[in-house]
Amino acid sequence: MLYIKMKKLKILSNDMIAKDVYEMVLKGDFNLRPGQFINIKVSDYDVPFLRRPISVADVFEDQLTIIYKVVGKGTEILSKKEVGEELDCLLNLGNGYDLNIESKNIVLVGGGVGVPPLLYLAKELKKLGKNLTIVLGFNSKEDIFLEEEFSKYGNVFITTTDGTYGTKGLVTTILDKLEFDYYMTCGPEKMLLAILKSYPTNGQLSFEERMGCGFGACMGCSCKTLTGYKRICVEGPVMKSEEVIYE
Amino acid sequence: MLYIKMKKLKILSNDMIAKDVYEMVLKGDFNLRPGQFINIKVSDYDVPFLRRPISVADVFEDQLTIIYKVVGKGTEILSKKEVGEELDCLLNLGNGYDLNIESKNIVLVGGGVGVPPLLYLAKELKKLGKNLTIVLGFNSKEDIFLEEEFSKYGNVFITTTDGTYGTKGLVTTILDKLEFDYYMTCGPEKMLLAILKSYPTNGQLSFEERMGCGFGACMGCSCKTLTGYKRICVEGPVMKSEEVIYE
Amino acid sequence: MSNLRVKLPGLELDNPVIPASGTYGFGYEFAQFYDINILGSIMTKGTTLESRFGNPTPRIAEASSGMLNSVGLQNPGVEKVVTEEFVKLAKHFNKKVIANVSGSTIEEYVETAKIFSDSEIVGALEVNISCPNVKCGGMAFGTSPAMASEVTKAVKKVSKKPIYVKLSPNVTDIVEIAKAVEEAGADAITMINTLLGMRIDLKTGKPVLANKMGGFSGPAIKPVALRMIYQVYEAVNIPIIGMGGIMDAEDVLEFIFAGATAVAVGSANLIDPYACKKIIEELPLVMKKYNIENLEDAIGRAHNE
Amino acid sequence: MSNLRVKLPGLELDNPVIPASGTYGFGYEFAQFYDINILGSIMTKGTTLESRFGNPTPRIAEASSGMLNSVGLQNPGVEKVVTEEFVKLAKHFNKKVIANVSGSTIEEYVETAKIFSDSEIVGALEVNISCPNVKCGGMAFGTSPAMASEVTKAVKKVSKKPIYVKLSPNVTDIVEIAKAVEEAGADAITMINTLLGMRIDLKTGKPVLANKMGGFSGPAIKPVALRMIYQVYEAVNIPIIGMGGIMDAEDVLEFIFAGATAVAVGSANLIDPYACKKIIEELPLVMKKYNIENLEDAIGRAHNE
Ligand SMILES: Cc1cc2nc3c(=O)[nH]c(=O)nc-3n(C[C@H](O)[C@H](O)[C@H](O)COP(=O)(O)OP(=O)(O)OC[C@H]3O[C@@H](n4cnc5c(N)ncnc54)[C@H](O)[C@@H]3O)c2cc1C
Ligand SMILES: Cc1cc2nc3c(=O)[nH]c(=O)nc-3n(C[C@H](O)[C@H](O)[C@H](O)COP(=O)(O)OP(=O)(O)OC[C@H]3O[C@@H](n4cnc5c(N)ncnc54)[C@H](O)[C@@H]3O)c2cc1C
Ligand SMILES: Cc1cc2nc3c(=O)[nH]c(=O)nc-3n(C[C@H](O)[C@H](O)[C@H](O)COP(=O)(O)O)c2cc1C
Ligand SMILES: Cc1cc2nc3c(=O)[nH]c(=O)nc-3n(C[C@H](O)[C@H](O)[C@H](O)COP(=O)(O)O)c2cc1C
Ligand code: FES
Ligand code: FES
Repeated sequence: MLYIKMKKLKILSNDMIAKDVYEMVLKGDFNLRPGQFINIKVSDYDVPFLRRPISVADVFEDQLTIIYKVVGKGTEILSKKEVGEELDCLLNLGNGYDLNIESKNIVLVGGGVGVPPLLYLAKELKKLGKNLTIVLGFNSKEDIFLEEEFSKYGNVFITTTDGTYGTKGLVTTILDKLEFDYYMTCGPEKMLLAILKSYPTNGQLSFEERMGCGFGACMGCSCKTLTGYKRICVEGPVMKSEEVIYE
Repeated sequence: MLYIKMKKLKILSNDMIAKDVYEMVLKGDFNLRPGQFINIKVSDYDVPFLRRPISVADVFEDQLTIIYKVVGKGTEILSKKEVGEELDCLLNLGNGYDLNIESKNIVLVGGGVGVPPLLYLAKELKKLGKNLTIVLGFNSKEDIFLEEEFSKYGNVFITTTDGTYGTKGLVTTILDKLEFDYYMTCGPEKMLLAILKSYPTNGQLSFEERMGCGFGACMGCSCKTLTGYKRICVEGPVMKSEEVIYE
Repeated sequence: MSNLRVKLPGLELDNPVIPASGTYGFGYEFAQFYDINILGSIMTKGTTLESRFGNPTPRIAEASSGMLNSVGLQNPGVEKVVTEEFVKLAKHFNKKVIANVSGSTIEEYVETAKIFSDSEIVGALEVNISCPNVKCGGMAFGTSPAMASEVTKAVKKVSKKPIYVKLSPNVTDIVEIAKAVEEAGADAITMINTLLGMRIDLKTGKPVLANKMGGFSGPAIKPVALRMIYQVYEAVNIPIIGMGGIMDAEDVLEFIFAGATAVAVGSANLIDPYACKKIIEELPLVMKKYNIENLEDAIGRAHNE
Repeated sequence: MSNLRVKLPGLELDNPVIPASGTYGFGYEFAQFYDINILGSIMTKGTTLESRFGNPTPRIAEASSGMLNSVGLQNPGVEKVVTEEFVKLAKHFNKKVIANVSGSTIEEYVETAKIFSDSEIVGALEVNISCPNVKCGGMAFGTSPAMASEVTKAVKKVSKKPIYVKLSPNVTDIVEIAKAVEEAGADAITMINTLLGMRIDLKTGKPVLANKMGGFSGPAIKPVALRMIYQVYEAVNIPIIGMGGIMDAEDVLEFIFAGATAVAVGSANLIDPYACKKIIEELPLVMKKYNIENLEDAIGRAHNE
């Protein structure tokens, strides 16, 4: 944990890439692993009070990409930030995915705004010589993003709930037809639990929780696991499928 | 009262003109009389919560000048606003000075950040053919502003508390040596009351009070006068010397 | 089309938005900003039997996401309110108002209520047993179930109009007070009045307010208001008019979900004279966003299992 | 040179700034950000006799200028705190801590206090009779003078260290409670704990917190904290450690003026892990700005005539 940093990062770009979804590139130096997140103070005032946790979508040299969906006041303020402004960030938070795995054939499963962290993950896994299949689930055609970027790293399957693009249905519709040794996933809790139910072992799942601090101080994000109490922000957000308690 | 407006005004300039004192020029259309004020929301958030009342220092065509001193968080935020930004303002507040007076020889007395509203007042009184003498009091040399601008309209006397410029002492030091028929003044309450004590008639004094709304809704700024209860923000800020209760 | 209508004892409102007492004067001054007939109703400035100046100034202080006031019921007395202020208001407003009744003694509440309840424009009385800014009476009545009950009974006996009792949040157990006033005959509850707060001026080393303490309002108090409304909704059967920090239409919905039948907007009017108008205009859009057709169906939604 | 030293029963502090219980874990995790020996002391996470997981998640909600939590005293139990957490902390911190004691029954408070008061690193106990997030006990003790007195007496009897009693702001009359704990033997008072609040999620129509209600903290509650400290300062003779919304050094001074001898910084640590460090560094500058040489001289300044 000795690597958490608080820094002001300059905004290099901030553009809409799908309905209500923005991609922001930040400049700085960091030491981020796939699956980690940053915690952003979106205003200089006491409103909004808390920071906003957003996963790292990609890192390239001194550039950090995040992809976020506007769902409330905090992300709305973020979407209006202009290039050149500085953003107050807590960096290098969370455990990130464990890349030290033996399996060769890995499927990455993302749902909605759980998709972004898988991009950086895909890049790093590819470097390690893994074979990747990528399954991305969205609500509708207009919500889709990153399809092309992922195609660099493996076969991409897209599902939409309303069937306006790709396969109609949920990610599990595809998943059940694929062969793989190991999975890594990020997305809404319902999706994670559905996957866990079918695949209780050989996976890593990234969870979300409402956070107070994001760095372990407040116990706001605790969860029970088979290996004890864990804080999503420190011992998570990524959990091994074997330790998650299915509720 | 039917002329109060809420508008976003564009900032044309915002420069420091003395120690901690800023001059800001705003663009818009308005209908402001000398002694009136505007009430500014300095942030888009609920912090700072209340608007900040600032007097009109000058109006020229579609440009409005305010001069303010940084004394706390609100004015500090204001001082950091950049040219081109828009400012949410309630306009045309307060009664303003009554210019419909017979006296010819008028002295204007300003203290500290009570000085600015007298500039617009001087301009308008000059138009009406009055003879003006201007007495401005500051703490120290570094606090002085507008001296040159006022000299267009009459003889200017400056006092400083510490004697670093002009006459050492308070505005009353000068005032007692001048001949005049009528006075108009704005400044700290102590100064106003000192003047009132020596000159209980033939004057107009502009008062400050902590305000909730600035347009008459909250009763936050009430004061007792010899002619009944008045709201500084509607029936004031300017009071006739004859109606003020000396406490 | 979304349906914004809600019913209160003695009043049917076109929409649930009412300016809160003390933040809207006697209403007519806001007619310069917009047509005030768009409002659900108006809660008029706290009124006492005799004219009052209120407390010395400074009466206003600021806080993070809120403000403090110690105005202390400045008003011209109930007679003048009825014969002058309400007459001016009636020129701009053709609905019924909710007249806020205050006092230092039970007799004063009773006398004031009598006069108000004879006034044509008054649809209901709001009995303010929670003003933190008056020495005797005021909040004291609102912090003891016995006294709250006594005032309520006394006013109920003389009033020809429904009475809404306004509760103070400065209590250990709001439910106990709410039940007491319901049992004593209150037709509705309005809540919350301001929290008792204080700010100190570092320059002078003294409290900012001349009166030292004052009533704390604005978005900062919203979580306390919501919690108390939620608690009271589960304990009483009379409707609640909710308030405390409402700034926009989403806030209105949050109060309705907590259990409010209608809402009052206070401090927001002071920052933005158009606040109520904006909220009324946004409300149908926000209802749409959350799939609500009839606002009445959403009352107390947060209590559903 | 400004003098920041202040005295509390059993503790002499280099400066008045203490991280508040529950917002600083057991302290050692902040050692990655700065040398935590700069702190006046540390109030450690609320501890119970047995290990607790606390409440279900979501445990955090947001509000204007503040936050709500319903963590509910997650902690590994007093034995483990003493033998593991304090050992880790002692590697980074060479001052005494103030150990926060919680419980559901008087016996639990007593047993926990006993164990803590034998621990070398503990300089004083903070008896938390005000946690809004536990079903039985917790806040209930802090809302009745009789129960507050009873807990205080029981803990005082067994503790070898001074005891500071932490008051709940969710009461009608804070002075009454403060006097009761003073009389029962409290060596100091710490206040305020969180206000009980609630937020509702419009999307789900349910309270944001799984536990429905939670403790409301942050700058939004500052005026309530200041008011209560001001009131209690006039009524008791034991020192007060003030807290509730402190974000910067000017806030610290405001609490000292209101009557606090030392202060605790809570939610600010969660937004900015360097908050305490920044405040400690700014404090001498702010003291200079307001012409204060000895911080002790400024305690209660707002009460001077
Ligand atoms: C570890 C982690 C990584 C995340 N990564 C991403 C990402 O890469 N892209 C993305 O779009 N979103 C991501 N989220 C979700 C994102 O944090 C929320 O959408 C965001 O905080 C909402 O803020 P808001 O002010 O717009 O919404 P509001 O609803 O106004 O927020 C109110 C409060 O609720 C919290 N909150 C609301 N929704 C969530 C949520 N889903 N999860 C956690 N807290 C929430 C906010 O942080 C805030 O404290 C992540 C969340 C976590 C915990
Ligand atoms: C009618 C009127 C006209 C004014 N004109 C000018 C002007 O032309 N130039 C100028 O520099 N100042 C003027 N002031 C004073 C100015 O409003 C305050 O200096 C300013 O509000 C301070 O805000 P702050 O956030 O920087 O200070 P803070 O101390 O942080 O403000 C906290 C609160 O106190 C109020 N407040 C603080 N000081 C004063 C004060 N002296 N008078 C009224 N409210 C105060 C603020 O509005 C705010 O609500 C005027 C005040 C009034 C009432
Ligand atoms: C300036 C001011 C004056 C008030 N005067 C009264 C009053 O006379 N009678 C009353 O019942 N409530 C009064 N209140 C309380 C409000 O009606 C309302 O209950 C409270 O402000 C909470 O709502 P808000 O947060 O939206 O302001 C006053 C509030 C303010 C800010
Ligand atoms: C996340 C969180 C956890 C808390 N846990 C405790 C606790 O365990 N024991 C306790 O006495 N107070 C606890 N508190 C209350 C704080 O110590 C403090 O009294 C309160 O938050 C007000 O200060 P603030 O506004 O600076 O946060 C907690 C507060 C927060 C925000
Ligand atoms: S969010 Fe504070 S411990 Fe995880
Ligand atoms: S400031 Fe509200 S009435 Fe004057």
